[in-house]
Amino acid sequence: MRDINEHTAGEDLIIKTSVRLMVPFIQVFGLYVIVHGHYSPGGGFQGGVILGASFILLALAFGMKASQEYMTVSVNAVFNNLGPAIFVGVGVLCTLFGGLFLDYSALDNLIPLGVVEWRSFGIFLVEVGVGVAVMSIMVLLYWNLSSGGAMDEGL
Amino acid sequence: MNATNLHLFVLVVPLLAALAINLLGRRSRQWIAPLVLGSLAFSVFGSVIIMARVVEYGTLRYTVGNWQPPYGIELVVDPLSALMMVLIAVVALLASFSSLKSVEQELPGREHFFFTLYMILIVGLFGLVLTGDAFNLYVLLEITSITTYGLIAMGKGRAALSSFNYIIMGSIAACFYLLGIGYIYILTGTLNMADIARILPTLNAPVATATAIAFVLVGLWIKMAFFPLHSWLPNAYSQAPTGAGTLIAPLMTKVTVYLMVRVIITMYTPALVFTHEWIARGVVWAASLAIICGSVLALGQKDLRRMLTYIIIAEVGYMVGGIFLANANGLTGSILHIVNDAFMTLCLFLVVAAIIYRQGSVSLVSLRGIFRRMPITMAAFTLGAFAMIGVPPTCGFFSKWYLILGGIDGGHWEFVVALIVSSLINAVLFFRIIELGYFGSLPDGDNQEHAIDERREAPWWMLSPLVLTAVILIVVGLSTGPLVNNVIRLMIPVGF
Amino acid sequence: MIWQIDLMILTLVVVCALVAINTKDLLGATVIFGIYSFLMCLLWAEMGAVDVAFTEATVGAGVSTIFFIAAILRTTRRSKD
Amino acid sequence: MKNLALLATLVTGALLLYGTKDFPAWGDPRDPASTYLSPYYIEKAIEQTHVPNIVTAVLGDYRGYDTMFETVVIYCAGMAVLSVLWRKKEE
Amino acid sequence: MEAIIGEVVAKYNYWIYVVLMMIGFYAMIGKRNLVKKLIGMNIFQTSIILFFVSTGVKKGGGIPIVDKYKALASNIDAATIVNPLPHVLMLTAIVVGVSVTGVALAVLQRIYREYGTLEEDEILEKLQR
Amino acid sequence: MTPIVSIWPLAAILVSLLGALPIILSDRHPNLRESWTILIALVKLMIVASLLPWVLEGGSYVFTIAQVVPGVPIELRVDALGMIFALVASCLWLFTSIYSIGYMRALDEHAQTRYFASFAVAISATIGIAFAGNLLTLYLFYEVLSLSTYPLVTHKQNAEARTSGRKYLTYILGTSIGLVLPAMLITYSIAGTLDFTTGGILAGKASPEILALLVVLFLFGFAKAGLMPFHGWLPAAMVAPTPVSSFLHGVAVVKAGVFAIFRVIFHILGPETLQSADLGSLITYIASVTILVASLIALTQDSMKRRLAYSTIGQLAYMVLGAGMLSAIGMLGGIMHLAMHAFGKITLFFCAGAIYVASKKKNISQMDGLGRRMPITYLAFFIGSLSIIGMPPLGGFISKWNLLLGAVEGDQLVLIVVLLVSSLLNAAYFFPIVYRGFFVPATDGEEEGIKEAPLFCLIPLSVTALVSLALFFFPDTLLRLARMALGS
Repeated sequence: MRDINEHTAGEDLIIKTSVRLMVPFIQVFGLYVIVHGHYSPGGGFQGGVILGASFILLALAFGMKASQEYMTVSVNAVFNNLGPAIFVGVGVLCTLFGGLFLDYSALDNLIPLGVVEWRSFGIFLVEVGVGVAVMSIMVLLYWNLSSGGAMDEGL
Repeated sequence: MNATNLHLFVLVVPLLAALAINLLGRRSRQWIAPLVLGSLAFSVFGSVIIMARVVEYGTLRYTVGNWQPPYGIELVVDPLSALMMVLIAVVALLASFSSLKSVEQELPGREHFFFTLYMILIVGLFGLVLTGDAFNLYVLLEITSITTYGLIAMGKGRAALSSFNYIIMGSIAACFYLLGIGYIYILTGTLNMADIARILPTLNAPVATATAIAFVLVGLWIKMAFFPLHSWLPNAYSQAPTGAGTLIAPLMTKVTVYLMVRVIITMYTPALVFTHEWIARGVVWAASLAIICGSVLALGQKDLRRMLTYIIIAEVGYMVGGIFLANANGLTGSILHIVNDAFMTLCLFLVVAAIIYRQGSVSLVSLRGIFRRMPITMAAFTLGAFAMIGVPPTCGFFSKWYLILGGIDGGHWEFVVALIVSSLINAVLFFRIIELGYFGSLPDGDNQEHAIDERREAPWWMLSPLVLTAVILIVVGLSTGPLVNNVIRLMIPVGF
Repeated sequence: MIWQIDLMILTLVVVCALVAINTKDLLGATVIFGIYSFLMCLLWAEMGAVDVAFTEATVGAGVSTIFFIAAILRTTRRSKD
Repeated sequence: MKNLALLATLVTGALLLYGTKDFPAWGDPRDPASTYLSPYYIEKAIEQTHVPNIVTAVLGDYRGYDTMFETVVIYCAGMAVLSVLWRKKEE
Repeated sequence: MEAIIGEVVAKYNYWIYVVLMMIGFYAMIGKRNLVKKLIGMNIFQTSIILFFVSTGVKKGGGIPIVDKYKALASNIDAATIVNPLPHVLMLTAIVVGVSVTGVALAVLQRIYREYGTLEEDEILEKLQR
Repeated sequence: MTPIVSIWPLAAILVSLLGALPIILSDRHPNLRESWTILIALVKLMIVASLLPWVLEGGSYVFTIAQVVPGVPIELRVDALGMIFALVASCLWLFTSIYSIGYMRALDEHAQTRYFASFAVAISATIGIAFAGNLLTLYLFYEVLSLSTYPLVTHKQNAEARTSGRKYLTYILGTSIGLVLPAMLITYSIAGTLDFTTGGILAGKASPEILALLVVLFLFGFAKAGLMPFHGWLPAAMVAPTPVSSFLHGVAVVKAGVFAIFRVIFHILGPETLQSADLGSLITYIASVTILVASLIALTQDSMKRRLAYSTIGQLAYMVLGAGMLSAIGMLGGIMHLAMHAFGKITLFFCAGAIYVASKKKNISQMDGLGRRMPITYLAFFIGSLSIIGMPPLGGFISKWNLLLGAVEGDQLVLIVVLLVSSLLNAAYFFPIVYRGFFVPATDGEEEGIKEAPLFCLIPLSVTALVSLALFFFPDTLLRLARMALGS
């Protein structure tokens, strides 16, 4: 059962190299999906999952410790909370500027961009929040599930 | 802060607090208590104001994102949901005092996780009572479920297994609910509850409507552990960490019952749900069975906490039965019992928490002579027990009053008998414990060992909410009249 | 929408579901479940639900399967039914 | 036990199928689901939000409250897993 | 007979969804292996998602992404585009599903740590002892 | 006359309820604690007495505590019937408090604080029952009384006390929840109110079958009245310390049951309604059986307190019998007996306690020759027993005479026989005690050291004996109240 876990560094060069090559592209694609959610399929969730998957791929190929050099546990913790906080924060901000909760058009009072444009931009802001949350949580879930909660060794 | 957004802030503040607890609590435990208590105090304050406003001006409707319903999601604060908000806020605040202490003892190092989940559970409960959208309800139901899974699984030993069973049952429940909503959606094309209530009676689709109602109700019944579907509850509630139990036990089933009331009254309209008299009659029979079985099963338990969980099952029978009596008194009784049972359960679970904090166990054997060691705790326990039995003027009596009256009005004598029998069984259950605690470890009746049991009350941190809850039991009981006239009466649909 | 393809995918989906819950090797079951998710995602894409399909592709067939595999490798592949 | 499960499954399935009796035919553009809310979204979403992907518009704005809680669900899952699997670090 | 066949053909995907739902439901309550229960749960959820997505389908409808400028210039005919609302709902449902799965898998590991097995009957046996 | 809204009825209840607090707080200082007890008893008696004049003039006081159920607030109402009970209870509480001090100290009992505190709560509940303005309020205080007496019954904390406590609760709680509660709700469901109204609230609203059901439910439901077969708790409860037995199980608790039955018959079901449904005989037969059987059992008891307990059961049934006659004179006799029996029986119990304190003897067969050592106690006992039997010139005669008149007036031969036979039986189980005390010489020399009980015990029992005597000569106030209670 544990034979898969016992990979040591340097054994599977092809995987490592290809992962190293792919991960940046995956990440860019993830960002693209988040940002381009307005115009094509995708959005915060999908992009977040893709971003998270890139880190999971790193962890799979190089071990958990290595992946935690790209995103440390404490940074991950901050991201965990930052994501929902962005979403809720945008909502609260709307109420502070005289609108109802999550009524992005109210933010026009903050920076006048135009009511409809603010709606569009508000959706974007919110999607970023979702993306951050989903990415970090997916990584967190993987770390925990694959290490039984210790978050030190991977599969 | 804009006053119209207040009820949203009741929900958002604990949510932000949850995030803050997670972030700051990691660094130092010092942050947790002020954040939890502060945000919940705000919620209590806010919900009381909302309650006052609703009673004065009538139902508040709020459209999130300023999109008119049914296009956007609507939040509806009618007297019933305002009442539930106050209930949740008060119970959560009282429970959190005790939880802070017991979590410190039971789950050192995991306090910030615990309280993050704890606060989000409260947020989810607030959301559930506020929302006027059927799908939003599903999402919030899942929030409360997931947090509850997590909280329960944090317990020791068998807790993980109980939690897993709960996950399976909870998922089935949620899926059933979602299926029912799907059927409703395909028939009406809308998800707004008021809208559904408007459209549904005009449709000519009896079978699909009935299926939808059935699935939503069965989903909720699983969630509230209505009798034949109750098997997950006793293990889950009795093995959860003590701090989680004090919050989950009083609120989860009660809020689910509230949802059932909401679904029946404002989504499906009573006319549709109670079309077939034999169905309502069957549910009342099932409820009577639930009451009797819950009580009898409670008799067989050797642990106070487990015993209480079975009593919860019986109490669910009270409430479901009361609603399906399909008359004004029954419905009033059910809604009143939601409030009363929440406080009664809170009181008893706070007692459990206090005892566990001091002696680690609430098995009946370990309760011998407890009156001498923890007199104040046990005085509160006695009050809670009286409320459960239904001794006036504690609140438990008055909801039972309405329920029995509803049973008499509707000619449901089986329900009346079940209620009375369960009161009697409750009396046996609780006096067994009171007797144990009172007579102590003196099998042969000599009283020489008085001095050995020294007094060891739980810390004030746990004791004061307990005493307060015990007082609330009587206060709520005595204010039944205003409660019914100003709040619950307004919710009884016409034609009842 | 071409109903032949539609029907074929639907049949395959049912077959995958049946195989997934009846495979004795949990790892195998999980992989088949991944295939099931992917077929589902095709189905939805074909029904015009591109966003749902995209999400299912990333979440259901991707991350969810990885979680399953991670958990199974931490525990056991054995299953009696 | 297995028979009971099978029975429950069959009953549920039969009930669900029976319930579809009253449904409009599949894919009918005139069924209530497609004529009540969705035209509003399809016709107004772009005008009101300038987002061509209607799903994103509805997700992020019209039903943004749902989406917020969806994020919270994910967040809860993360925290729940963390707390459930947590063990002391000295292992 | 004709009517029945007509009915079946018109709603065949509801049949499929019910069949999938039954498979999932059976796995959840009938299977003894905990992972199998979870797989069943996921199948159940996807079947519901399939059901919802089906409700949004319009014969000959396009995907709910349109050209912004064309849309602003002239009104879109709602009948040519599939219903986006179920898609939105199901995005949420998928996320909820994966969250529950994640938590369940974590709990599963705790159970394995405790009992060394994932078979329900073996666990119960251990509890008896 | 319109009722006066006044807080004094509530004050009468609260004074002892809140009084329990200083009693608990002065746990460590027995003298202070007992001073509190006496003080509270005095204040309470004064409050109750201050309400008397206005009631005698035909007025009443009301006070609404809380609106709980539509049409049924938690409400206090002081009327003539309630006044009788409240007067008797608060008056006797004072004596009992004094007696308790003597008794408890002489025996050096444990947990005295709990004892006095529970006692205070119990008396509050008793006054609450007396002043209850409707059935719900009465039920409320009835339950409080049941629960607050539980610690008193199980005071000894041994196995016997435990069993008795269990029995006590089973009977009292079981019947009140199982029988009274549904009966009350059925009544409410029919009448829409539970207010005590002269002539009843069910007139013309309920069918005879429902009425019969209600009669049975109420009669047995108020098991504190000890009607057979729900009498078993009373002999069992005699394990309690004697002051408890005397006050609670001679006066407050049992009379609360009878009082509740009175209330139900007079003010809920209504005598006329019952008469027209011909249910009076049902009540009288149940009562008659209880009278005879209880008296016969009393004859066979050797334990002093148990004999008194069975005597109480019999006497309680007299009161129910009076009410069940449904004629003015019979009901008058019932109400009068409630007061007269209270003074007589408490004297007997006080004496039993005094004998126990002085000699540690519980059984009648051991009490030979004690009368010569304790003449005052035995004299008081003699007076009390005469009053219970119904001999002139004692209070009991008045009530029994009225009962007999009622039976004669109603041409109910059976009842006349029952009354006469049971009086003979009463005499048969009381006189031997007195006879043994005075005329049978002590068997051995162990009586040497015995002398009268402490003054704290002796004074109350003498006073109550004298009151029994006095009530024969000055029954006017009571009679007037009783007549007013009957609305004539």
